[in-house]
Amino acid sequence: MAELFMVEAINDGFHVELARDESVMVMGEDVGRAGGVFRATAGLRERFGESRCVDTPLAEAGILGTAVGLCMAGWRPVCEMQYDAFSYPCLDQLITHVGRYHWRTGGGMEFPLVVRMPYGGCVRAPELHDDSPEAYYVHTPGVKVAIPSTPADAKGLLAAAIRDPDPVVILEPKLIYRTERTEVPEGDHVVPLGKARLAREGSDLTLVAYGAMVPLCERAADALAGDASVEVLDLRTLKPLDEDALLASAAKTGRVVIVQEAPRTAGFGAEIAAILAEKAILDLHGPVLRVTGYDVPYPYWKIEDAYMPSVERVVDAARRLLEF
Amino acid sequence: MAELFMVEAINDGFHVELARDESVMVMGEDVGRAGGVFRATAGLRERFGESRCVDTPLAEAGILGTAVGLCMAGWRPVCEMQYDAFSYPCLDQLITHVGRYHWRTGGGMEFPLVVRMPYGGCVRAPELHDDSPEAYYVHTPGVKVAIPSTPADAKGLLAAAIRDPDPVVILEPKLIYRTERTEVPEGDHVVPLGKARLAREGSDLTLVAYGAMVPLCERAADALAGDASVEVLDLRTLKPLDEDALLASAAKTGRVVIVQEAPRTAGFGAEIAAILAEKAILDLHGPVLRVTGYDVPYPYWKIEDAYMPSVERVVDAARRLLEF
Amino acid sequence: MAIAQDQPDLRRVIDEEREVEGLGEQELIELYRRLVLLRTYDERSLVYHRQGRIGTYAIFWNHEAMQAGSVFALEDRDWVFPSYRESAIGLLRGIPASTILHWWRGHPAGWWNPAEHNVASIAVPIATHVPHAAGLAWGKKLKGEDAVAIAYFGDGATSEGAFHEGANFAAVMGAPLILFCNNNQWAISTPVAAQTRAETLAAKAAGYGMPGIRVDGTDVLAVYEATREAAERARSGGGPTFVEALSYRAAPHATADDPRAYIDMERVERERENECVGRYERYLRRLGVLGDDLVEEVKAEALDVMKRGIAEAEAEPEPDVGLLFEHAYANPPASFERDLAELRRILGGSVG
Amino acid sequence: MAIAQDQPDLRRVIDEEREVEGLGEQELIELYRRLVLLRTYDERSLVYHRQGRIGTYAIFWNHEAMQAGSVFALEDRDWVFPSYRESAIGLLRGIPASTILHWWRGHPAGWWNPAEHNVASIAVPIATHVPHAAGLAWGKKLKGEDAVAIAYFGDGATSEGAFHEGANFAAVMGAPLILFCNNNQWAISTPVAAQTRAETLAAKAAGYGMPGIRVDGTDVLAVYEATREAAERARSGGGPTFVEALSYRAAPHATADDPRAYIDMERVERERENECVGRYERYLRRLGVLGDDLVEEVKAEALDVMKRGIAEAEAEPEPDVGLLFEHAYANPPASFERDLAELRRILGGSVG
Ligand SMILES: Cc1ncc(C[n+]2csc(CCOP(=O)(O)OP(=O)(O)O)c2C)c(N)n1
Ligand SMILES: Cc1ncc(C[n+]2csc(CCOP(=O)(O)OP(=O)(O)O)c2C)c(N)n1
Ligand SMILES: [Mg+2]
Ligand SMILES: [Mg+2]
Repeated sequence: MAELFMVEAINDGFHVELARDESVMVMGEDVGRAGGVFRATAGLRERFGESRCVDTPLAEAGILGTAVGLCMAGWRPVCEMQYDAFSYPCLDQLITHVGRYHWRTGGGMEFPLVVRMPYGGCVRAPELHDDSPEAYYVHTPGVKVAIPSTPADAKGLLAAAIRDPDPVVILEPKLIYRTERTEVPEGDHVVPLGKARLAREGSDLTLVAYGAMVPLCERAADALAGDASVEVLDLRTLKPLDEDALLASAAKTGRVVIVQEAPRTAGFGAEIAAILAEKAILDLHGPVLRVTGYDVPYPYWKIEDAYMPSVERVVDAARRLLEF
Repeated sequence: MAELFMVEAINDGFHVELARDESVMVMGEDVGRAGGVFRATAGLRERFGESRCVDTPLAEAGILGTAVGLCMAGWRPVCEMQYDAFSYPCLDQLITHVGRYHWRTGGGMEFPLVVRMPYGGCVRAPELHDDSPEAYYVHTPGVKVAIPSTPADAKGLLAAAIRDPDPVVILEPKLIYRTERTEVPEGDHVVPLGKARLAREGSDLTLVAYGAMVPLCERAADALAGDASVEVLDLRTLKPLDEDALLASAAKTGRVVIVQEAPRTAGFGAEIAAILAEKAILDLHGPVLRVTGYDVPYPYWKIEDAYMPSVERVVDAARRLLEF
Repeated sequence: MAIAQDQPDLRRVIDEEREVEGLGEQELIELYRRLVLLRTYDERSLVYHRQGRIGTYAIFWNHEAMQAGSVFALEDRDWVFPSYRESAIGLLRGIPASTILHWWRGHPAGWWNPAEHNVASIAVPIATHVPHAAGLAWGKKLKGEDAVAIAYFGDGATSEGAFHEGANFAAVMGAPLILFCNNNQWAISTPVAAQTRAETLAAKAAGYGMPGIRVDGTDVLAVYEATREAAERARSGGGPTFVEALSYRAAPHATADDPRAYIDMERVERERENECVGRYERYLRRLGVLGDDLVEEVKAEALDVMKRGIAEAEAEPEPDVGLLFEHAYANPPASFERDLAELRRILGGSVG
Repeated sequence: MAIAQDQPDLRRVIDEEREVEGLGEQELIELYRRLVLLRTYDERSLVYHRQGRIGTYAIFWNHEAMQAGSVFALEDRDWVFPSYRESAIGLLRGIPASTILHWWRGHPAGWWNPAEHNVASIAVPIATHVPHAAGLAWGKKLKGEDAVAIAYFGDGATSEGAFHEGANFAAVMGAPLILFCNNNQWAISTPVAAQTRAETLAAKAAGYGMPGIRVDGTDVLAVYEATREAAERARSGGGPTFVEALSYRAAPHATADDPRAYIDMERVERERENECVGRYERYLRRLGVLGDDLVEEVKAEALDVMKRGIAEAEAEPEPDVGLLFEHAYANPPASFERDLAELRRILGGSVG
């Protein structure tokens, strides 16, 4: 197995999937000649030709809208949105069509497209390069949503999304695109959608997270190691959600802290808490806590560290819950 | 006091606000010559002139985008989106700019604009005339969200939104636009944002709702009258949320069922449940239940009654909770 | 200073008493059949609506020439992307009347599989289907299939960003697409003059580097000829064409709309007198290829299609609530079964 | 068949050795000062970035003529809507260099109040500020104020729906707006030929019923002249104008970008030899209004502005985390106080 950065694993995944299936194509802004602003699509245009790795005009709604039509012509397009906040122009196509067209055809046609984007904060960039828009996507019927936290999962979830018959949105935590090289299976590698990963076992408290918040929670678990045995659950797929894994961990530890970068109000963490409040109420030894970004525009980067959930904030919440 | 339908109360509110403040203007598709497809803006163009009640080109993002610029020129634009699902093209402007521009100017400029739209299901219409998109709006920092359930509140919340210095999205439950004429204060009438309304007092169980689900919950409360004393809390403003009223009711009854039309996953009801799971955990006598639309595209209308939360589904959830 | 614009005159055939090369008597009559079928669908639908047998309905009276004329210029392998205004265009591709009536009745039997007829689902939102058509046409080209796509949209739709992005993608990708703009001069209550300052909608074509053609939208032969030209260009690698078909919305926007508030009804009357089906009928009579008997036969035939259609539709049982959970996903989440089971329990197993 | 397009030749002044009526020696030199100020800002910023004193930075080298020339044609009451490519254009309106440097340093002191300088916030997303400019211009007109607005955007931006909707709104409302397109022929790695098939970007103007002007974007006087024309038209009720300023991105898109992968570096070299500041300097020398001493003085002056700017910026204390909760709302929810209190408690009252 090779040791790769997350973004290298994604690129590897693309090479495998485009070689495996001729109907897979990649499209987006600067994915071709430049190989993507993060190099996720590097080498694809050279290897598979410019019609399977397309530099599109600068129009996100046009990218996703034409992708719908490409599906109708038998393609499996993978659309890159250059950054999280630049995916908002495609929300209309996503909500109005991508999530409904299979339904609209009475199941007659499939729309196996993928929308992927680097997302999340703390990268010291100008505004609108740091958003965590997962809640918009998860709330939209007809689309699935995955968020990897390791290079291997980034490759495996991309493969699963490309092979899935339904539209899948993949949010890639750009903060950890190049933080650590870890082992990634070579060639075919699929991580099924809908299966969470127990990043760390524990018995006293569960930290539920996804994306860049997973390694953060692992650090928080280390910090708490002396006082408590902390479990870290990496959801990996937000929709369909691995409810069994969530409820099993809550039943085991009885204490849950949810960690998310996005603003708190109506964020995805609320859904996790709501599921626990409905289905785990008798298992809970205390309140369900959320450590999240604040309900404000993502800040200028000089103060972004204070906006982001930190080890300190997670530890603080965990201690409050343990002492409850 | 006059007795008015909700949509008549909204129209009355417009007449009062445009007469009160010369900087208030109305813009949207068919709001002028036709007075709005639901007649909410009837008579405004004739009375206040075509520059204060503007028929715009057919472009929702253009409507909201130019409204941002109109604010910079000192106007207080009220934008109509013709239907819920046709507001999706303006999500990009809303998330990218409307919610951030005041912040972006370091508080230097205000963006007192209002986006209002008829929303919600059960109106026997073709697809995309029935969505409940509130979660997208509530999750967006920098914007406030209100949803009236009575004619008087529809007028009063509109006035509050127009006078508020921040952007406010108002979702108007079109299902009850013309169901009942009730008393509406004449002239100036403001219902402050951020204050819930106790639609009905009770002691055993709380139904939390907003919009067209409020009268539905009242009917459910009637149906349960024999067996339990049911409280109905009408949130009225989803953001800022009247958390005190929510927690007070939960503390009083210990049992909460949340009712929402929108799909369940990551809907606004999840936020309510999450707040209870964090702040009312010791008050709860049982799980927090949600009765919602399903996680599917809003269906064709022959089966929409089965999609919508019904008195039967609310009563069923309430009984399960009472017997918990 | 205004940019001098190339203004192709409105293309006309009927007024010029021209004949369209390639169209024999048989084709001319087949075209007439199609016009009458659409007209009958529309007029009957209005009746069915008044009778409460279908829901809100978007009237396309006087738009038939644009729809029949353009589809007649295409091959069956070519894809049609209708808006709600072309809701019945599938009739010209073998979609049963009952299916389309179901769509307007809010019945899931109104679903069809676009791949079976090369007719996309009816687009309810404005303009967002234009990129779909561009993508399909581009995708077919990439696969080396010589199918063409046509997207129908209105004058108002040209104001939407989705139209712009779709048109530009089509041009950049050299997609075999026909952008067919039904300029009926109104978007509900908004006149085209409040929609754009362009001298013509076809003037937008230059901004995408594609040809723009203007045609009399109530002249079915002119529409046919213009569409055929655009289709030939598309098929031979010439890329997309913008066709502006000028007509007039001589009926309410939809059954819920009352145009008297905003339209000059006398103008409407004048337009109605010159409506597109009658114009063509008179032309064929002048040519001597159409007589009373055939007219009667064609109209009876069409009426029969509709009577059978509504009867079939009304014979269809009410849909089962289980359909709520079908087709949202090709492979649905486990939660759907639980939700449906609970719903059936509460409904006592039947949808009241 | 392609629609014949009206192709106004690129407007040029310097190459034609013309003089622009209305510009005296003083103005010509003031314009030179502005060019040099922008050039110096840009070149110093690259240095500061390499030194780690500012973050990622969008280079505008060889774009100065478009920015200085157009702003010089406006009144102070006219509104400027810059994109990230015009990040320092506020210098021409009295915004301190330190403020703009703060913006690139990710410091909230980079915020300014647009109303104080009639300069909108720097637009990071592509094209969505075009409707803002249209709305402001329209709103000023409605209030009877004779201010004009100018929106800056690139060639790539013309592909976005937001550009289309904003341009159309401006035309329909007769808004006094200048749509200033910086056609530097690249959108990061995407050449303009992959962005549109239009023969020129100005050809898009006809689709909105507005005039389109093409100008040499590296000729500051041609830009000035064209913008002045557009501003006069706008102010006198003639509505918006689309100005396509043709230039070339002779530097990386931004500090993070490596163009060698996609650009012909020899072409870049040729463009750099003909860069816009030097061109104008040589022109002024030929006219005899500029000599070595003045050149030195102007450059020293500009360098001094930047040195003071960065010094001021670096003297600014790190922002307090309390700013997180400020300005999200004019009247914020109660929860913000609780959140801030908790955050301060955890941070021990200070942001580490
Ligand atoms: C995105 C969107 N916005 C608004 C509407 C509501 N609406 C339905 S039809 C219509 C007018 C369309 O006019 P036009 O494009 O000229 O087509 P026509 O109806 O005249 O055929 C509007 C505004 C919609 N369906 N979709
Ligand atoms: C909506 C949106 N999509 C994508 C981006 C990422 N992006 C930043 S600059 C750029 C290219 C812009 O090219 P152009 O419009 O020609 O302007 P230029 O940079 O050449 O001045 C892109 C794609 C963005 N900022 N906003
Ligand atoms: Mg129309
Ligand atoms: Mg460019």
